[in-house]
This record gives sequence, structure tokens and C-alpha cells, in this order.
Amino acid sequence: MLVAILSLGAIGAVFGIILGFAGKKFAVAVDPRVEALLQIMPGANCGACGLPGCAAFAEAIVAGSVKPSDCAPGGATLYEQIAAIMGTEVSAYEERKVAQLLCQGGYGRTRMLYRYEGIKDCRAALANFKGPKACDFGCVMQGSCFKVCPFGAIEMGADGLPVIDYYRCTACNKCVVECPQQILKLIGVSHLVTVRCLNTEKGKDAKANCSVACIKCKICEKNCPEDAVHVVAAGEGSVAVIDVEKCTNCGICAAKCPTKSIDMISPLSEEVVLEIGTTPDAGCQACGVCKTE
Amino acid sequence: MQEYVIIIISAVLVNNIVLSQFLGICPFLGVSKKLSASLGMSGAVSFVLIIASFITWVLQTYLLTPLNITYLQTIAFILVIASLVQFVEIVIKKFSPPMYKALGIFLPLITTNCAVLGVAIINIQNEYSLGKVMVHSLSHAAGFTIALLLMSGIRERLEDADIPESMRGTPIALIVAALMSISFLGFSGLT
Amino acid sequence: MRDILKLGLFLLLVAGVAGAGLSYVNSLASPLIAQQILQNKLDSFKEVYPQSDRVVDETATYLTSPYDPVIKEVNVAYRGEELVGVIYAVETKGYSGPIALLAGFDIATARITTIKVLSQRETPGLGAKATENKFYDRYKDKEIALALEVTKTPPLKENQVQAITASTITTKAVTKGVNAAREHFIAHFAAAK
Amino acid sequence: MIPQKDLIVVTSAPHLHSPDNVPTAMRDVLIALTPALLAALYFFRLPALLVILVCVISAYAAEIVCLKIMKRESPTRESSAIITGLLLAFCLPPSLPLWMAVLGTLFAIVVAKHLFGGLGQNIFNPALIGRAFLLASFPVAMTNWTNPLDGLTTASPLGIMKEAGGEVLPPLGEIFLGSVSGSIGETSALALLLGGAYLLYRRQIDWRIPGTFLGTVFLLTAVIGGIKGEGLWYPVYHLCAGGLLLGAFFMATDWVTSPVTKLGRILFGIGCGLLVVLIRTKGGYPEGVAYSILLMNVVTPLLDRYTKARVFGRVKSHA
Amino acid sequence: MNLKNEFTKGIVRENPLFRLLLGMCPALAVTTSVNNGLGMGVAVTGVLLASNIVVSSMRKIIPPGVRIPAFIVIIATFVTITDMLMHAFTPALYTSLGIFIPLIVVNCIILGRAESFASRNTLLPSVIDALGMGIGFTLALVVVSAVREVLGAGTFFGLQLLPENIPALIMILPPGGFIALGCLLGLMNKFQKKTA
Amino acid sequence: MKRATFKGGIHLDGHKELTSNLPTVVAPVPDRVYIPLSQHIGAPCVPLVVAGDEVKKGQKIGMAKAFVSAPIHASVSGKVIGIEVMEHPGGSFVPCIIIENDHQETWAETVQPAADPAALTPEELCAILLEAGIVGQGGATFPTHVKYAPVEGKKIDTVILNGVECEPYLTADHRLMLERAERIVAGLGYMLRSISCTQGVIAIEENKMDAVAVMKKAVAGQPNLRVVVLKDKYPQGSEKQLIYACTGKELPVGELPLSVGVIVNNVGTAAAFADAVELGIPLIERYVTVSGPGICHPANYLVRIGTLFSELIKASGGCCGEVEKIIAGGPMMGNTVFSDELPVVKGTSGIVLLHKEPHRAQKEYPCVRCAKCIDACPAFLEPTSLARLAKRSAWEEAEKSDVMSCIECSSCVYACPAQIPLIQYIRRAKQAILAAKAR
Ligand SMILES: Cc1cc2nc3c(=O)[nH]c(=O)nc-3n(C[C@H](O)[C@H](O)[C@H](O)COP(=O)(O)O)c2cc1C
Ligand SMILES: Cc1cc2nc3c(=O)[nH]c(=O)nc-3n(C[C@H](O)[C@H](O)[C@H](O)COP(=O)(O)O)c2cc1C
Ligand SMILES: Cc1cc2nc3c(=O)[nH]c(=O)nc-3n(C[C@H](O)[C@H](O)[C@H](O)COP(=O)(O)O)c2cc1C
Ligand SMILES: Cc1cc2nc3c(=O)[nH]c(=O)nc-3n(C[C@H](O)[C@H](O)[C@H](O)CO)c2cc1C
Ligand code: SF4
Ligand code: SF4
Ligand code: SF4
Ligand code: SF4
Ligand code: FES
Repeated sequence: MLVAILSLGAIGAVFGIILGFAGKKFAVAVDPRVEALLQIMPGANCGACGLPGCAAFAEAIVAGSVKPSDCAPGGATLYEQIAAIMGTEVSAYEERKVAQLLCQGGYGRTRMLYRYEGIKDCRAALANFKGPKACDFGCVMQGSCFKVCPFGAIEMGADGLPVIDYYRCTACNKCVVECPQQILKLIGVSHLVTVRCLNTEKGKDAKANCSVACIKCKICEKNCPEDAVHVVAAGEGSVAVIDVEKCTNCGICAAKCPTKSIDMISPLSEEVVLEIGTTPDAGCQACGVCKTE
Repeated sequence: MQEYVIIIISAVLVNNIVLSQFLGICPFLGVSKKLSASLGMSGAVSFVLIIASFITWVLQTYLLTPLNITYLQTIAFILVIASLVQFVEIVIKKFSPPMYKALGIFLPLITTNCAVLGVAIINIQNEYSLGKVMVHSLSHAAGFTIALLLMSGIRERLEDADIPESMRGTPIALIVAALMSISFLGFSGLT
Repeated sequence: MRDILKLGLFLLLVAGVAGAGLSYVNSLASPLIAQQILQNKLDSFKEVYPQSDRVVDETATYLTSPYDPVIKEVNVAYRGEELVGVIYAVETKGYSGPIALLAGFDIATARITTIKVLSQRETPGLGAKATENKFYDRYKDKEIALALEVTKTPPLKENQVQAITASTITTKAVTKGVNAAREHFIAHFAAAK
Repeated sequence: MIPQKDLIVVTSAPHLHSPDNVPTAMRDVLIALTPALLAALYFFRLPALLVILVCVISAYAAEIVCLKIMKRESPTRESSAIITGLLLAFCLPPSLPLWMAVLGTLFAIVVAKHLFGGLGQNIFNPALIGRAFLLASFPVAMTNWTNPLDGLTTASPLGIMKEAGGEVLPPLGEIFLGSVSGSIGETSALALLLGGAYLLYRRQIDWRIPGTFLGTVFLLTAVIGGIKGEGLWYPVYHLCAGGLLLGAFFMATDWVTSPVTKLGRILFGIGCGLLVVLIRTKGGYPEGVAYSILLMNVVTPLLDRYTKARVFGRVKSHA
Repeated sequence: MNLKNEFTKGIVRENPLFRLLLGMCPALAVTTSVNNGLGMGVAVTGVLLASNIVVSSMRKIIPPGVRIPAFIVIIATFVTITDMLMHAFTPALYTSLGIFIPLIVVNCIILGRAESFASRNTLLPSVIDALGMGIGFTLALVVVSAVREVLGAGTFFGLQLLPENIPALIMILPPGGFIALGCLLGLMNKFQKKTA
Repeated sequence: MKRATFKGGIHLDGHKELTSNLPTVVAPVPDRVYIPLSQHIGAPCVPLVVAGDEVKKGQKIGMAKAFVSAPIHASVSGKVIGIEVMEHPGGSFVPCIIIENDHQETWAETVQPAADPAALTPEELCAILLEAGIVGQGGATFPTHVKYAPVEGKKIDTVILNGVECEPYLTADHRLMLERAERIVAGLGYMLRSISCTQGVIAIEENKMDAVAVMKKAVAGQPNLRVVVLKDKYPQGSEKQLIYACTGKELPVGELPLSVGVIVNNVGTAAAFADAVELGIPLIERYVTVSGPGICHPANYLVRIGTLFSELIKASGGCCGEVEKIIAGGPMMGNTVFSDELPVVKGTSGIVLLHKEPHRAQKEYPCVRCAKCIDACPAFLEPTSLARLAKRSAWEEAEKSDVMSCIECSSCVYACPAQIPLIQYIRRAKQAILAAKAR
């Protein structure tokens, strides 16, 4: 018995001391806050924050170079947790945004120049005469956005246009950056009325190519009670633009627009809007796989 | 001499530590997604495996057996391994940050890697001399490295494969391991 | 420094308590284990050579160098004071690992009594069939005049043993062990008769 | 005058493509396998026919079901599965219970191929996985050979060579023609050589793999034969006996599971050859072709990675 | 804290083997028969329970610097005790589990629970957690080994189910372990997807 | 004799017999020509005319402002009626000067033969190249004067004239060599003089032995010029492969031919150079092959720049069968266009109308790793790996795998049995890498 106690105790003590000693002697400071943050990060490593991953984000938070809300997938819960660890106040409430498509010119609505064959990549299609559509401003329909969405929020619809599942979208911005036509935009979920066309050609030309284009008729402008929508100069021409600050979501312009290039939708149901900021249920399942690599 | 050759062939090919002994499955599945990571992991495991084999053998031969307390084997060995791993981690972190970057995240995983303790115990069970212990543990380290590298080569290729949703990740890795293990059956009976 | 000592002390304490606990459990368990091992061994001896009332390990006497490394133990069976049989413990290399077995020899009849495989790592369903009584029976009561041979077909000659289907290697390994024991037996005991 | 606009296709160059496509390649392999198929039917008769039919049909059915379930399209109209079924049957003993053949085929198609994503994405040669699976599962049935001449159960030539016990090796001529016991499609060296030559002529396979594979086996066995004092018949015997030719021409060359680089293929062939000789002479089995190819399949991703060709112009700059 | 929840989570939702992918080595190595699988599961559960109890009751006095070594000593103690008891009382099981009994010490489940649960919770939840996790692990092992034993040996708990020549031996060989576990995990995933 | 060639590449069915034996036809001069402001690699031209201006044949109507650019000239005399954006054979939309032809064919005053061609200095020759708007006729339309602008410390020892014409269907260069051999040799002479280089090589594929004979006769008596016969293999005409076949030199990645002391030019470029020097005529017409299964009567034409495709197709008896693709250039490298209402430009070597290929399925299939693409690639790349990397947007890895060394010859796509448009993935990767670099 004694032998056992002594020898095992000795082994224990020796290693305890060595470890204690080594820990002291060779200590390298790691900010415990980084580790704590890593525990709570969504772990999608989606890069929406502009950094190479959640670990980098955690370090950047501690370094103060980013703010909690830069992690779009995180949502309000995460911002609170980060604030708790960092001992700061939650920054001003930010509205949840979703990616929306500013083009309605699917098959059958927009004139096509040719039949495109080749890889499903919008930039590749654009290399041939600015894409198969006669309109140079619209969606090229090859689904580059669909391919980059890390949360599976985009699907390609039957009319060739991407359809965004607003409930799944985390506003990570990836598709917005990817789209070569720059017709995806993050829009706050409380903005219900949107001009879904960026065609700046003359009304006549726009109309010749697409049945749902903004034709610069200014009917919206004339009818808006809040003076919130205007046909403004853009590119080499002009297009209708809504001032979100002034817009009251009355929907008159959408109703009056002769081509229906303005529409009114509520992307998320009211209950969800009320819970603004909660992480969408799909996407990151916090499986932690990303953390091990 | 021949005995050594047999030990080597047996440990590396016939009774490959991962594919037929089922030791060290966790890192084999967990850290085989990228070739670079698996290089790091196999480096770390090999390092700890060989040193631990040496220390545990010394411990057994000069302490546990003479004092007739071999029943303390498990606890003594695991203490050695755990401390060794932690010690190595601390030291590398201090003296070679690049190496720590490469190996660091794998080191803590090794404590609970049964390959290390398993080989240490097998060494004793087989009543190997120190020379054989070293050859044996080296061969197992090599066997582990080979299995891990092959696995990660395959998994890198699978990155582009159209694997059914529910089989992605660990399930397909296990299937790959199964098929690798079937292939390694070809070595069985090798003398 | 105090911290370090504290850590060491704490581990010493925990490890010491663990050591104490373990040695206590060990003191309870080890006789049980020892007895269990012994009982096992005796049971095996009984199976291989039932007609004895005392088996003595006389390895040291009979296994003087140089000897066949296959043979691990020489256990001599006595009935009363009479030396009636020998139980060899042998170990050979099978298909996927060592095979340890007992082989019993009867002095009076100059035959193998039977064998018993103690441990093996052969393939379940194949080589592992070597642990079945059916297989032991293939060695039962074989004469020791000629060395045993393995065949794949039902034996035609007295000194032939039929291999387990698709496990010739295992059978050969077992037979090799038995043959080694046989030689030793002939050299040391058959003369004694 | 110009056809209607929406008929015009705009796409990237090139606008011409080789008439060679995946279905034609698969057809070529099937054509190349025909001599061996005829030889198998001639020597082993009904049992072989049954095993072949069962394997091919179940492979085809499994392929279709898998494609349906996983919502995949196949460019080969399932003929790659027929090849898998046929090749698997070719490396089974004619006496194998049919249900085992079905099981092996299912394992090959479902586990070794479709779990990995289907055609082109599998790591392991499906037919060989099927065989290895069966060998490990039913070793008794899988090592039960009948001699086609007398219908008696005998060891295969390589088995006799390995065991060196009693039975006499059949003469080289029989081995070449195929009237010996062995797997269904492996016995006739002549038929396999014909098929291999056809594939080489059609450029469906690269000479490097069969060339280095057979060359390595020949060299090594010649050396071993020399040491044993056996003479030239020994390496030739090793080339013609067992599944070596079948493996070297039809299985090691499987596009999907062999390296894509030229150097990689050479190393692949050499590796296969080394392993075959190792297993045949030192291993637990009389035959090692299947395992050697499978083991090299495992190494293929690494071979591809480390044997990339030097890109044209990656030379020392003159500037 | 909902005790029932703590208990059930280990069985399905956070099943250590199927969901957390912990303890893969024993799950592959000893599952050649249900007997072994069950024995291993019970042994692990025992060690888990004992170590959770001790860790939880000592959690206030263990200095953080040697937390891991201390846990390991505690676990190793119980493993050694288990080892001795099995050797003495279940010799057959002891031989067939072999080296995997001492290796329970490095089973990530046990250290993992000690670290992430017992060292942060009081005694009762820790006991419940250990039981849940242990039973979950045991069940998983039984499932894997049942698949392997039935398909590979044609028996269940040693009872002959299939005729002699039917079972595919490979299932009780090393590849069979990987195949069984891989397919089970795949099925779990598919099932999970449907219900989610 | 074993023909010189390069490693890799593919054997194509040339279909050249459709047009190779027919003498070139002078195409009807259209009533209107459409002259794009950009017909070359580099900066577009600045127009020198406005709607309503009268222009003469050969008059400069667009000016090159940048160094890598080339002026454009009126190909007919008449009146400018406007500048409009039009479809361009290169796959884009480009502003074009539209000239109403008065059919007077009055030459501009600037079109003057050089007084004494033999006395021109290298600088003067280079100036003529620029003024005449000569760009590469081999397809890349690289402004030729840039190639001949002296570079400090670089010595050119060989000028290779590219008469390979490895594209199927096209025979314009072939006919040019048969019909205007002495112009080509004269042009080569000026090229050599303008950089004081001695060696001239005319490279021709073995499938044009008649052209070889004619060219050999044309260079007879000039020991510094030789005709090299090359193996019939695609893409033998590609610059790097051609240099390797003719000189054994491997052009290092990312470097220009001049780093190995070579300039490569198309035979048409040389002929145009001779015309510019000796007659003062700028580049206003070129040889164009109109061929393919979709053309009723394939032929070669001498065409004014700015002529619409539709006029040439009409001249060839119109389309036959169900045309699926209209290609500007050859079927391996050329661009598909979506209508025939677009002009011939300086780089238009051919117009090919194709039917649907019967053995092509609609879909791209997974790669079966047959490595046929790898064996075909003359740049020794792994197209399948590059495509795979591009598919998952691994641009950096693609760059490390030398994707930028792809010469876009499309051999890999031709060879691929799985019908993968590898080249599109590769271009996509190149595009992304360049975009990242630009940022
Ligand atoms: C998975 C597997 C396990 C095997 N296990 C054994 C074994 O335990 N014992 C044995 O002697 N042979 C074993 N073999 C080898 C073959 O069954 C046998 O050696 C070989 O086919 C020779 O056949 P024979 O025994 O009929 O001569 C095994 C083979 C396989 C595929
Ligand atoms: C900026 C630039 C400078 C060049 N300078 C030269 C040159 O000095 N000499 C030359 O022979 N080619 C020069 N080239 C032309 C290229 O080498 C090549 O001939 C041209 O891109 C067309 O080649 P291709 O038809 O093989 O694509 C230059 C190209 C570029 C883009
Ligand atoms: C794949 C490929 C094929 C080519 N084939 C030809 C050809 O057949 N004839 C030719 O003149 N140029 C061909 N070129 C263009 C040459 O590389 C080179 O640019 C040209 O000969 C330079 O002459 P230029 O500037 O006068 O056009 C090819 C280029 C590539 C990339
Ligand atoms: C030359 C060639 C050889 C082939 N060899 C095999 C083979 O050995 N086994 C097999 O299952 N399929 C073979 N196939 C068919 C096909 O490639 C194979 O099923 C794929 O591995 C499935 O993805 C072969 C195909 C070709 C073109
Ligand atoms: S749709 Fe997808 S990619 Fe786009 S912002 Fe939303 S989550 Fe990101
Ligand atoms: S929205 Fe943009 S990225 Fe998406 S399909 Fe349309 S053009 Fe492509
Ligand atoms: S990769 Fe580029 S260079 Fe190589 S064959 Fe394809 S297109 Fe040609
Ligand atoms: S040619 Fe096509 S199928 Fe063959 S390897 Fe290349 S990409 Fe794959
Ligand atoms: S490494 Fe063996 S259980 Fe984790």
C-alpha cells in the first residue's frame, strides 16, 4: 500500500511540479476573452465580416477593430453575448436585412438575344455580348449567387431568376458581392416597397426589351404622397429610386406603376420581424466542424 | 534482425494501428480533411508516441515491475502521457511559434488519443526489449502517418465529389476507412 | 514558486489517494484474480489430461537449452506418484497472431490425449474454429509414431489431420505446435516408459 | 434567310468536339471483354453464364435504382455498371452461389460507387471492391475452384504454386489458352491479351499502366525465379496465371481510379507490380492482383498530387 | 435545470457515439459481438458515473492549473478498478475486450463529460448526465454490435439466427466495423434531416 | 521524315477540302460598310469623322491614341451616316462608323506608294505599320507595330511567319500563300529589315504541301529565308507551340516571344505589310473563308473590312440545313455570334456555320478522370483539375496550378469525353485572378 501511495504520489508530484514550472516559465499570454468569444461564435466561417473566419473575428473584436454587429449571421443574441464578454454595451439596434433581387425579367418577360450554352456562371455568360438578355442591366440567370450562398437561401426559380428564401437569408452579403450585375441588395425587412429594375435606358428602349422594366414614365413620382420616389439620373440615363427615409410603405407607387416594376412585399412575417435579430434557423447548425479545422 | 523486420511489417501494414487495430480513430477521422493538417497531426502523434513509449517502458521496467505495483500501469502511463503532451505543448508554444501554429491545435487532442496509450501498453504486453519498443512504436507511428496521409489525400479528392447529403463528412470517411481496410486485408498473412 | 509547489502537492495528494485506493482494491482483487487464473489453468489441464490427480510444472527440469522455442511449459501429470502424462503449453504463429495451446500426451498409450487452444487471434468464423471441440477431436488419440500432417481432405492415414475449411494456415500452426511437443515427448518421456 | 434568332446558340469555343465520348469508351471496353467472355463460356459453361448474368443484371438494376434515388444522370446509360458487373463476375469462381454474387455486386455499385457520387467520383475500383468484399465475407466459397476440364475441385495454378503440396502445375500452354481452374474471366491469357490490344489500339487505355505493371511483375519474378533456379518459364507463368492480365488491362486502367498524370501512371503500375509479387510470394493469399490494385487506388490521390507535369514554359527565364 | 432532459439528451439528441462522434475506437474495436459491446458500454458507464461523482464533488477544490491531470488520475483510478473487477469476475469478457479496458481512460466521452459537465455542475445533475451519456453510449454500442454480429456471424448474443454459410464474415472483421458505423451514421443523418 | 511539332495537342478533321482548291473570289462591295472603332487588342480608336462627312477609300477615320492600338480606315468611298453601337465578332458591342458607299472607289490622297521601299529605315517601316493600321491577321489582332517597336537590349534573331492555319474549315491563309506568295515574302523582307534581323521562317503544316511548294519557290535564292513543314496537329499555329516546333525554344511562362529572340506573325500580316509599303494601301480588306456544313457554297473571299456577314453568306448561296451556330473565326477558337448582321473586321479569318453535333448531349457530365484533356493540353496543364478548382472558386489554388499558362486552345474540351466545357471554367478562373490582381 505504502509503495503504491508513495510511487504514484511521487509521479503525480513530479509531473505537477514540472507542469506548474513549465507553465510559469514558458507562459505565453493568450487573451482569455478570445477563447470565450470563440465558444459563442456561430462558427459558419462565412466571412461576412470580411475576415477569414470566426477565429479571426474573435481576435478582431478583442482588438477592437470590428463591432459585434459586423457578424451578420450572429444576430442580436450574439451581440449581447459578445457585449457581456467584452464588458460593453450592446451597440445600437440594427434592423435585420435580407438580400433582394432588383430584377423581375425572367424568361418570357425579357427579350433574349440568343440561347446561352455553357457553364452556369453569370460572369462567363456576360462575356458573350453582355449576356443572353437584350437588357444589359438585369439578372443573367446563371445562378452565381445561388452557388455562393452558404446558407442555402437562394434557389433558381422556374423563370430563371434566383428566388431568395428571406427566412434563411442571414444578410451575409456574399451574393451581393458575387453578383456581377449588382442587382442584389441588402434591404431592411421593414422596407416593403422596392423598385425592381435598374435599367437606365430610355423608356422606349427599356420597354422594347423587357415588359417589367422601369420606363421612366414618372407616374410613381407624380403619385407619391410623401415625395419619396423619383426618377433620378443613373449611369447614362435614369431610373426610379425610392428614398427609404421618406417612404411610408403606402404602396401607391407600386399600384400605379404601369409595368409593375415597383412592387410591395413583406419579406418576413410579422412575428419574425418582431423578433428581429434572431439567428435564422437554417444555415449554421453550430456543429463545430469549422472550429476543428 | 528478422524479428525487427517482422515487427515493422506487422505494425505498418498487416496490423495497421488505425485500419485494423482501431486505435487513434478520432484524429484519423477528425483531422484528415486537409493534407497539410494531417501532416501536422501525424507529426505530433508520432513525436508523442515515440517519446511516450520510451518513458513508459523505462517507468515499467525500473519502477512498476521491481516494486511489484504493475496494477498501477494504466494510471501511471496516462499520467506520463498527459503531462508529456502538456509539457511539449508549452515548450513548443514558447520556443517555436511556427511549429506551434502547425502542431499546436493537435497536441491537446493527443492526450485522449488511444493510439499513444495503446502502443505503450502493447509494448509492455509483448515484453519487448527497449530496442524493439523503439522499433515497434516507430513502426506504429509510421503506420498511423501512412493511414492518415492516404486518408487525407482521398478526402481532398472527395471534396469535389457529389456525395449524398446524409453521407457527407464522417459517414463517408468511415466508408473510405472501410474500403481502405478491405484493401489492407491484402497484407494479412504477410510474413 | 508557491503556486508550483501547490500544484505539485495537489497532484501528489490526488495521486496518493488514488494509489491508496488502488492498492486496497488490488489487495482485494488480486487473490481473486490469481485464483481465477489458477483455476482456469487447472480446468484446462483437466480437459486435456483428465486422468491425473496432480499436475506439476516441471518446465525448468525438462526445458534445458537448447530447446524448441515453440514449447513454453512442460507440465507433468501424476496419478499418485506415478508419472502418467505430459501436458505441453506451446505457442506458434497462426494466420493473424500467436496461437497458444495445450497438448496432452499419455505415456501408457503413447498417444495424444487431446489439445486445447488457450488463446488465439484468428479470424472469427475461420481460424477461430480452432477453438471448437470438433477441431480438438481431430487430434484426439492420435499415435505419436509419425509426425502429424495436414490435409485438406478427410484423413486417410493415422498421422493426418484434416484442415479447417479455408484455414489451412491455422491448422498448420496448431499442428506445428503439437509436433514440437511430440518430439520433446518422444525424446524425454517415451523412453521413460 | 438566316434561321430564326432564338435558334442561334452562343457559347464558348470550341465548337467541335471529338466523337469519342463516355458511352463509346464504355462500349469499347465491352467489346474488348468479349474474347474473355467467350473463353469463359467455353471453358466454364453454364455456371459461368449464370454468375455473369446475375452480376451484370444486378449491377444494371442497382445502377438504375441508385441513379433514381440520388437523382443523378448518367452519360453512359448505365454501361459503366455493366462493365463493373462483368468484371466482377470475371474475378469470381464459377461455382459461387448466385446470391453471393448479387451481394458482391450490390456492394460494389452502391457502396463503392454511388456513395461516392457515382461515375467518375469513386476512389476504389468498384468491381475489385466487390471481389475483396466477397473474399473477406465468404472465403470458403470464394476459394473453391473447379477445373474446367474434369469438373473436379482443384486449387488454382497459383494456389498450387504457393502451397507446393502434391498437385502438379498445369502446363504453360493450358494457362495461356485458359483450360485451368480459376476465376471465370481470368484463365485465358490469350483472350485477355486480345482485349487489351484492342483497348490500346482504340486509345482507351494508356500503355503505361499495363506496361509497367506487367513489366514489374516480370522482372521481379524473373529475379525470384533466377534465385530459385527456375528459369524463364517462371516469370512467364506468373504473367499468364491468375488475374494479372485481367487486372493489368482492364482494372488497373480504370480511368476513374487510376492516376491522371503520366508519371503517376508509371508509378501506379510499378506499385501494383511490386504489391502483386509481394502478396503472391510472401502474403497470405496465392493471388494478389485485386488487393494490389485496390491498394494503389488508395495511393492514387497522392500520386496525382505529387506527380504533376512541368507546365510548358516553366523553364528558366531567358529574360 | 430539467433533469429528465439531462438524462434523455445523451440517449438521442447528444448521443456520444452517433451525434458527438466520441469514443469511436472502442465502438469499432469491441463491437464484434453484442456481448462485448454491452460489456464495454457497461464498463464505460460505470467509470463515467464514478468519475462524474468524484469530479463534481471535488470541483471546488481542484486548482485550474492541474485540472486535466487531476481528472485523468481520477478517471484512471476507476478504470483500473474496473479492469481488476472484470479480470476477477468476468474473465471471458476481460480477455475479449483486452487492451480496450485500460483504454477507457482515454475515451473522450469520460474526460469530456468531466470537463464540460461534472466540473461545472452539482452532484445530482452530474449523476444524471453520466447515466444518460453512459446509457446512450451503451445503446449505441449495442446497436453497432448487433448489426455486426447478426450480419457477420449470424448470431445474436451467441444465439444462432442465420444458417452457417449465410453471414458475411467481413462484418466482424475490421472493415465491417467501419462499414457498420458509417452506414449507421449516414442513416442517422438522413433520419435527422427528415424530422428536422 | 519526322515532322517538327510540339508535345500534346489533338488531331482534327480539317474539312479544308471544302474551300482549299477554290480560287479566292472578290466579294461584292456592299452599299454600306460598318467599321468598328475597335478591331484590335488594346485601346479603341477615337473617331476622326462625324455623320455627314465624305470619306475616301483608305482614308483614316479613326485614330489610335494609345501605344497599343491601331488606326482604322475607310474601306470604301462615300458618306458617313453615323456611329452606332453594333454587335462585334469578338463577342461584344462596339461603336461602328457607318459609311454609305458611293461606289466611286476614289482613293484617299494619303494612299501613296513609298518612293523607294528599299531605302526605308526601320523607324519608317515601323511608322508605316502603324499608319496602315496593320494588326495581326492570325486572330489575336495584336497591333503589329508594337511587336516591331525596338526594345532596349533585345535582339530578335528569327521572324516566323505563321502559315500553319490549324483551325478546321479555314483556308484563307492557304489561299493567300498560293495566290500572293511573293507579297508574303516581300512583307517578310520588310519585317526583317525593320528590326535588322536576318532569319525568316515560313511555317506551314504538312496538309498544305501545294502552299509549301509555292512558298519554297518564292523564297528560292534567299538563303536567309526557309520554309519549315510542320506536322498536321492542332494547335500547331499557336505562337508558343510554333516557336517550340521551329526553334526548339520553350517560351518561359509569362514572357513574350521576344525574350527568346523571336517574333511570330501571320502570313496575312506580312502580305498586308508589303501592300502598305509598296502601294501605300492600309489594311482595308482581307481574305475570309466562308465555310462549314451550314453554307451552301463554301468559298474564300477577298472582303472589304466592314462588310456584313450576311452579305458574304448571301454570296455563298445562303445557309443550308438547320444552322445552330454562326462562328466568327474557326470552330476551335472562334466566337459564336447571335446574328449575321455584323461586320467583318481585321481579325475575321473566317465565317463558319455549323449544325448541331450529333454526338453531343445537352449536358455536362462529371469528369471520368480519363486524362484525355491532360494528354491533349499543349501547355501541359491539368484542365480537369483547373476546372474543378474554378468550380469551387478556388482562384488562388488555380493560379498556383498555372491556370494563367493556358493558351485557350480548347484542345482539352475537344478531347473530353464527358463534354465538360473546361475552357469556360478556366477562363472564368483567369478572369477572377486578373480581377483580383487589378484590385
Ligand atoms: C478475411 C480473411 C480471414 C482469413 N482468416 C484466416 C484464418 O483465420 N486462418 C487461416 O488459416 N486462413 C485465413 N484466411 C486465409 C484463407 O482463407 C486461406 O488461407 C487461403 O484461401 C488458402 O485456402 P485453404 O485454407 O483452403 O488452403 C483468411 C482469409 C480472409 C480473406
Ligand atoms: C503589352 C504587350 C506587349 C507585347 N509586346 C510584344 C513584343 O514586343 N514582341 C512580340 O513579338 N509580341 C509582343 N506582344 C504580343 C504577344 O506576344 C502575342 O503575339 C499576342 O498576344 C498574340 O498572340 P497569340 O495570337 O498567340 O494569342 C505583346 C503583347 C502585349 C500584351
Ligand atoms: C490555339 C491557337 C492557335 C492558333 N492558330 C493560328 C494559326 O493557325 N495561324 C495563325 O496565323 N495564327 C494562329 N494563332 C495565333 C498565333 O499564336 C500568333 O498570335 C500569330 O501567329 C501572330 O501573328 P499575327 O500577330 O500576325 O496574328 C493561334 C493561336 C492560338 C492560341
Ligand atoms: C478502360 C476502362 C476500365 C474500366 N475498368 C473498370 C473496372 O476495373 N472496374 C469497374 O468497376 N469499372 C470499370 N470501368 C467502368 C467505370 O469506369 C467504373 O465503373 C467507374 O469506376 C465507376 O465510377 C472501366 C472503364 C473503362 C473505360
Ligand atoms: S441570400 Fe445567402 S448569400 Fe445572399 S445575403 Fe442572404 S444568406 Fe448571404
Ligand atoms: S442575381 Fe446576379 S448572380 Fe444571381 S443569377 Fe442573377 S446575375 Fe447571376
Ligand atoms: S488547358 Fe488551356 S492550353 Fe491546355 S488544352 Fe485546355 S485550353 Fe488548351
Ligand atoms: S477529358 Fe474530361 S473526363 Fe477526361 S479527365 Fe479531362 S475533364 Fe475529365
Ligand atoms: S482516438 Fe481512440 S477513442 Fe478517440
